[in-house]
Amino acid sequence: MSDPDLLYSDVEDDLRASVRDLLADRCEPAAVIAMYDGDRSLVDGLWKALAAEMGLAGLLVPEERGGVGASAREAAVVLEELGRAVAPVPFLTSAVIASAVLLDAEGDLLAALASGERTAALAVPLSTAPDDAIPAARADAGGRLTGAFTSVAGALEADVLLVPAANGESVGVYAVPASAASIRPVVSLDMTRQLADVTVDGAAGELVVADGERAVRRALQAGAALLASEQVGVARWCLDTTVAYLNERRQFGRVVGGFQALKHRLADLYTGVESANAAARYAAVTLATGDPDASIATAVAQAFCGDLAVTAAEEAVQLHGGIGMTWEHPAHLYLKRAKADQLALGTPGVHRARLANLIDISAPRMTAEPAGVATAVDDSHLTG
Amino acid sequence: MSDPDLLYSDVEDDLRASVRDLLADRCEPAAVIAMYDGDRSLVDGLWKALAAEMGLAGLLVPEERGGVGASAREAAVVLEELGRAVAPVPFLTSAVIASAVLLDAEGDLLAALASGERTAALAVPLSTAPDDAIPAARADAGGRLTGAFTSVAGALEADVLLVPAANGESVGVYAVPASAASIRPVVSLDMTRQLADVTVDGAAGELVVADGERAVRRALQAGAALLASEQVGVARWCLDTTVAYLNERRQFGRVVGGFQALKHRLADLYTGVESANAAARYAAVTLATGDPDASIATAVAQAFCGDLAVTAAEEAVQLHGGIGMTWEHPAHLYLKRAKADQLALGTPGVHRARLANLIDISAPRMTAEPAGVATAVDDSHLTG
Amino acid sequence: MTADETAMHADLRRRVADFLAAHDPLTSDRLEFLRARYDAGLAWVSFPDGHGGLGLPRALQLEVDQLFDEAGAPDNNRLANGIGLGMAAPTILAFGTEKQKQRFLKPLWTGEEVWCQLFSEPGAGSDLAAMATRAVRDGDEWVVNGQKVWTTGAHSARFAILVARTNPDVPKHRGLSYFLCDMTVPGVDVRPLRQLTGEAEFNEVFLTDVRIPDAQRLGAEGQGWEVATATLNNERVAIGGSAGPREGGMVGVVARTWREQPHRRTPELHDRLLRLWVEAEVARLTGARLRQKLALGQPGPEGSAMKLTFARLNQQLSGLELELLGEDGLRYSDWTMVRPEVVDFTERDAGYRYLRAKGNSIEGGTSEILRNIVAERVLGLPAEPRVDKDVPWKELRK
Amino acid sequence: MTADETAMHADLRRRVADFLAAHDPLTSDRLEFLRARYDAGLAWVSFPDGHGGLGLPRALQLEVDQLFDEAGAPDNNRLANGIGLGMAAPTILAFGTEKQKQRFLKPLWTGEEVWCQLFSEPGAGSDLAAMATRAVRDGDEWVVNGQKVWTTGAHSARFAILVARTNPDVPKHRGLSYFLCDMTVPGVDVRPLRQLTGEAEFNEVFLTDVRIPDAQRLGAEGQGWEVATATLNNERVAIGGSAGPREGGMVGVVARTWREQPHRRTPELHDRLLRLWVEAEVARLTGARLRQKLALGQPGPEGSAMKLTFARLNQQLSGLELELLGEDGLRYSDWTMVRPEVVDFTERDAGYRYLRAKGNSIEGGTSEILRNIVAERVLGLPAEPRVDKDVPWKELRK
Repeated sequence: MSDPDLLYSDVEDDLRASVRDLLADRCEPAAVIAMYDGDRSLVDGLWKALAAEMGLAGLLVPEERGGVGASAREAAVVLEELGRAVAPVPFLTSAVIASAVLLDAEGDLLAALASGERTAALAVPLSTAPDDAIPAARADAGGRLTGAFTSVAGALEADVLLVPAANGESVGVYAVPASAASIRPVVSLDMTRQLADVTVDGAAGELVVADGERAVRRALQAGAALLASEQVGVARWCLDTTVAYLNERRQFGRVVGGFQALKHRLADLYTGVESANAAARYAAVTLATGDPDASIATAVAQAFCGDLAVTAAEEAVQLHGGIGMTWEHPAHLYLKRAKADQLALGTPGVHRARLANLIDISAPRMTAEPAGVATAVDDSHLTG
Repeated sequence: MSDPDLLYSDVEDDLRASVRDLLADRCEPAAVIAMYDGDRSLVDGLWKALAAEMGLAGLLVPEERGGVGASAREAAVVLEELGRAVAPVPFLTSAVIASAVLLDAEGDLLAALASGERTAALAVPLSTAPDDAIPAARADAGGRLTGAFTSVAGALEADVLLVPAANGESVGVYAVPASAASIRPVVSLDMTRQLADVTVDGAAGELVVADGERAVRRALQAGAALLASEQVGVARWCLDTTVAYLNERRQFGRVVGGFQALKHRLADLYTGVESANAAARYAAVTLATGDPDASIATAVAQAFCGDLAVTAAEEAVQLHGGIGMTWEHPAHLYLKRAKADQLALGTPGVHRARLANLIDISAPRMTAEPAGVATAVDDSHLTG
Repeated sequence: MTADETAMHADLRRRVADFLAAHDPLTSDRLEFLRARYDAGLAWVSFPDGHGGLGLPRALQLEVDQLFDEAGAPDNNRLANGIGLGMAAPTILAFGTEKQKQRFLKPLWTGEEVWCQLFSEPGAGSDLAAMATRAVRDGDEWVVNGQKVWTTGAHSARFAILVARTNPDVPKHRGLSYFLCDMTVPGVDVRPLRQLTGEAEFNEVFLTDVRIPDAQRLGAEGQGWEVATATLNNERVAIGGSAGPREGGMVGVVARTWREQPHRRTPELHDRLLRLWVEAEVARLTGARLRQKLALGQPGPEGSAMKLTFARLNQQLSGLELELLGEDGLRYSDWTMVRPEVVDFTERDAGYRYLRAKGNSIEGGTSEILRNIVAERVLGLPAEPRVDKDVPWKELRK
Repeated sequence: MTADETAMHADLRRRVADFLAAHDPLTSDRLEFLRARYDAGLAWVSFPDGHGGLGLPRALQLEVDQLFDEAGAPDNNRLANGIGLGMAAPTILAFGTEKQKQRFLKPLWTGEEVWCQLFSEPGAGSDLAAMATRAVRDGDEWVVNGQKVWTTGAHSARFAILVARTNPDVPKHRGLSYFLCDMTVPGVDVRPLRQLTGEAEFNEVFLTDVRIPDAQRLGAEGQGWEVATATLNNERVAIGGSAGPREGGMVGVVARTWREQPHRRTPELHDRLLRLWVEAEVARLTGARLRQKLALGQPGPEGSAMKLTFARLNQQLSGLELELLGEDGLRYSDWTMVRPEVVDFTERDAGYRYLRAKGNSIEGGTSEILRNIVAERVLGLPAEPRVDKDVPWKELRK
């Protein structure tokens, strides 16, 4: 078969089941909702169980660097489950993005991340797309960093920050202990991935990647490719939960899910979720195999899955009726995550614009057409 | 009441009833369908009845110029009915557009159009938007014209062509007898407004408007404003006919119109048609009163009604099922008219782009953002 | 305008002028001014003489309100008492006894008594007629038990319009009655109902052995559904009928951001914003046209179509706004639970707007129910097969 | 791939190589070659031995076809006989007697006998089971009367799969039987059915006292609905299951226009095209994933979802193409009534594509019916209330 395998292997199914079981036990909706009121007590224990006990922190790290040596295929499965539970853990920020930054780095920080002993975050705004300008601090000759970064995801959970900083001609990535930086929590649309504003003011950093721009872009690209699987997980929870609710809720003496207009919307949503699943799977597979098609696959997946997850969450809220608008019902967790994910690592519109260059569907040239008079003489018509 | 009156007056209701009655009698679907096989025998008699007998050709022409001296409000009502019947008459091209070109012209051509004695067409492609470059022939010193114009609407029904032509510095509009031009019928998507390619090769033209560009743009603007009412008529036929059919057709032992998914789609379509009606009405009213808001009103109406009529026709075909795909059923006439109308006088996208300038929602500047590294130093954060 | 109409306008303007001459809006006591305006028939001009009105066409109300506003007349608590003014008052007028009208309409209009609505229940949302709150007759009183939800302003309301089941042995639509319920009596327990925005704009209301005098029943026993339907029709007209200035509401907010923050613009967002701008402008015109129809006395279920559009546009615009804001769209103002008095989208941050707008297609009739209404009552398509129509309520599967 | 699978592949490749060595595809007589290929079990490899196959997994078919295509083997009339190959053959295999399989499968596969389908009727479209065409037993024959529509290729077909009502006294699904109908016998009148494109791609077929031997009944008397359902499931897999190369089909046509005619580009059309490009690519991947599932023996109604997407994309892309073409979109190629042998969107003008694509959401199951199927069979939502399920067909209101 020449097509890449877009299904799940038995090993992946097992991984999914383990993650799902753990989340069912230890990541209850009420505890997640409490995060919006500032109670973050859920996070540490849950992340420890996933990262260290289950070994997920090292999933993408090669065995020789202390990791599990699995691939983006497996990481995608984990992200589907984390999305499905809106789990508030720094898997994407530390185990995917920060680890990808460090992939070519010397030193043992990557191994510490892989073991779950330490957790890192890349200090860029969550909204940064892979092709965007990368914000950077200034590094002086002694490796002391000065700069400010807004809306950084994973910083609250991190004990080490990966800070891009300009040192003379290039931009390196520096490791800075979280304790040496000012990390101010931000009231976030998605409190299950709460942001922080990060300032370093002369903090000592260790240069861990010399060619920082390349490493950061690669990491954001990997993050974008795998974020699509999180979005699929979010969307699938929304679909499944809504179908289950509508199969139970009765109005007008009938099961609400039997009303045809709702059935048709759910059929369309199912079609969308299945489509997103295929798109996200392809992005993960191309990332796993180093396929040159990964750039297109990632842009396609982000362009599609970002909107689809929002649609799924919006439909879930709407089709639950009033109950879906309440604080007690978990639907809003998914709406907020889906909307924040849509803005994360580049909006779908940004990814479509990136795609345009990759597939030779170029934008129009923006010459303001002079509204004037054109001479309509076609000499070929004038022979008769 | 400060809002302009968007309803229909009693006089307008009477006008509508007369036009509708005449069309019901003399514009049967089978005869309209026959036009696609080249049988245009319907056109002349029908246009004569409408233009001369009912006096519609002179609706927009002031009384002192030989017309009825009604306004765009009444012309809009006529166009709603013509759209509703996909009537193959040159009302839009002659009584609206050509008449608007001639509004400031000397001579008695306008009066001849108003009486229905003559019928004219402006020689520009039907797709020309009011701000587009206007194609023009070349006029020599003796008023002999040379040039070619493609996809001209109304030329087949016209006995006089209004030809924009460059004469030295400006562009004038010249009247040319149809018999002096080569008018080649074009197989058109909408054969009920069949296009023609027009060539003049040294034909003698009479200069009727010196400032041609201004007159042509004003005429295209009036045409665009009133085309919206035709689109409303098309859409309303589609809605009404589909509702009637679905209230009759039975499948699965039930009236098909009782299936909720279809009910909801028709409710949305009703909402769209009512909206289009308001938009088209406002465009007509602002045109009728010379309101400075007419430019915005026209762009809004075209941006909305062009797509809405297509949606209505597409829904009509779909919801009629197989029968809507057949040549015998008139639904396809409306699909073809709606799609052609969407491309006529500027697509909805073109009108949105025009609108952007009118309402100060400017396009982004198209500087390719350099994907590089930005220094993220915010000194205001560094005081702590 | 006919000669009669012109005379009517002139007469009304004169009455307002006379009233303002006699009651200086800037120096009079607020309540005294409002009570006097009510007594002068200049409150609701379409209401009958003696009940705040003059029996004039509804279309004249706008003009009167404008004249008073321009003169700086005091406000009758319009925003906080929307349910009272928009829904309770016309229902009391239509179905109330003379005594009820005398007792309730005046303090309602002046804003002294704010009203709320006790209709929806957890098990009776779209299927409102399925409500389970019971009212049992006990002499001259009714004893009410049940739970209501989605009650705006219940914590500050003095009275409520309430529908409860008085006869469970007949089909669901026929066993309901409509009451005017004092919110200060024992057994009324109002609890905030927190929403996805973090705020508690609504309440749950638990009713435990609440006693309501039979004199506060509105309409006949068993007529509750009919009365409630009249109330809800007024709600939908209220929600759907307003057509403000161009770029009013959500579209204006997003347009402002677009203009003020050019660095955020992209070609994709540009066309999407233009599309929504066009749709918002068309909705405004459609609303204006609908109001003109209503003024001519052609009311109908068409207001439901407006509400559909309004909800969709608010949702699409607020969703686009977050994409436009990018990084700033990821930040929220405050999740602290508060009980806001007024819902105003334009003064809040974009995240709030996005979340709050989700309610626009649920509150006051879900968009799904409104599409049914348009399809059945405007287009004449068949109703859904009703399996519960002739079954006694108590036998229905809940 | 397991060791067994590897061996199976190797064996199959060897068989093909041996066959090609024995029958030079470039010099052999076309029909002889095809018949020999059938006899060698290399026609449908998943069919049983003796019926053109080897009883192998369906997933291997693609590989065999590729090997033959690469070798330049003659075509078995694949395009013109789509209904025969995709729908009639698997149904005959599943429900036919040994005699029927022997008689019909081989000439069907070689393309000597082309098939068409006589299912839909003017009064039985989405509600196919309501069909009214009657078949009355007369000795060893059935006498058939009725009208069928939407028949592709009826004018060139040798046989038809036909469903007709054999018992009007039982509910509609239970009174149907399935026949193999010779299209050359007296009483079969095929008339072109012209479509909105101007062409007559389909036919109406009028059946007047057409006699069909009982030996050409497929499945039991009264089992027609079950057999027809099997046929239609094959159709939906056939329509929805294909996933060609990137930019295959309609999206490739529009992308080419975009690239070749830069003066037509606008920012608005740019983003719309990119959206549709993304959706088309995602649909391609979804189709590939579905095929992988099917190859693993997880078939199901999911193909319906693919067909929904395919229809929508074709319609949106062809609509956008006309807007992109502007003036040229107003021109059409030819309205002359012809009877095309093959429907190929990409080789035609844009107006044809736009109009023809409207049929994609109607033919082979309307998008509305497909949404029902997805909702009920994939998501497990309740079926529509069925008022006609237990009523004898003859008593139904038509």
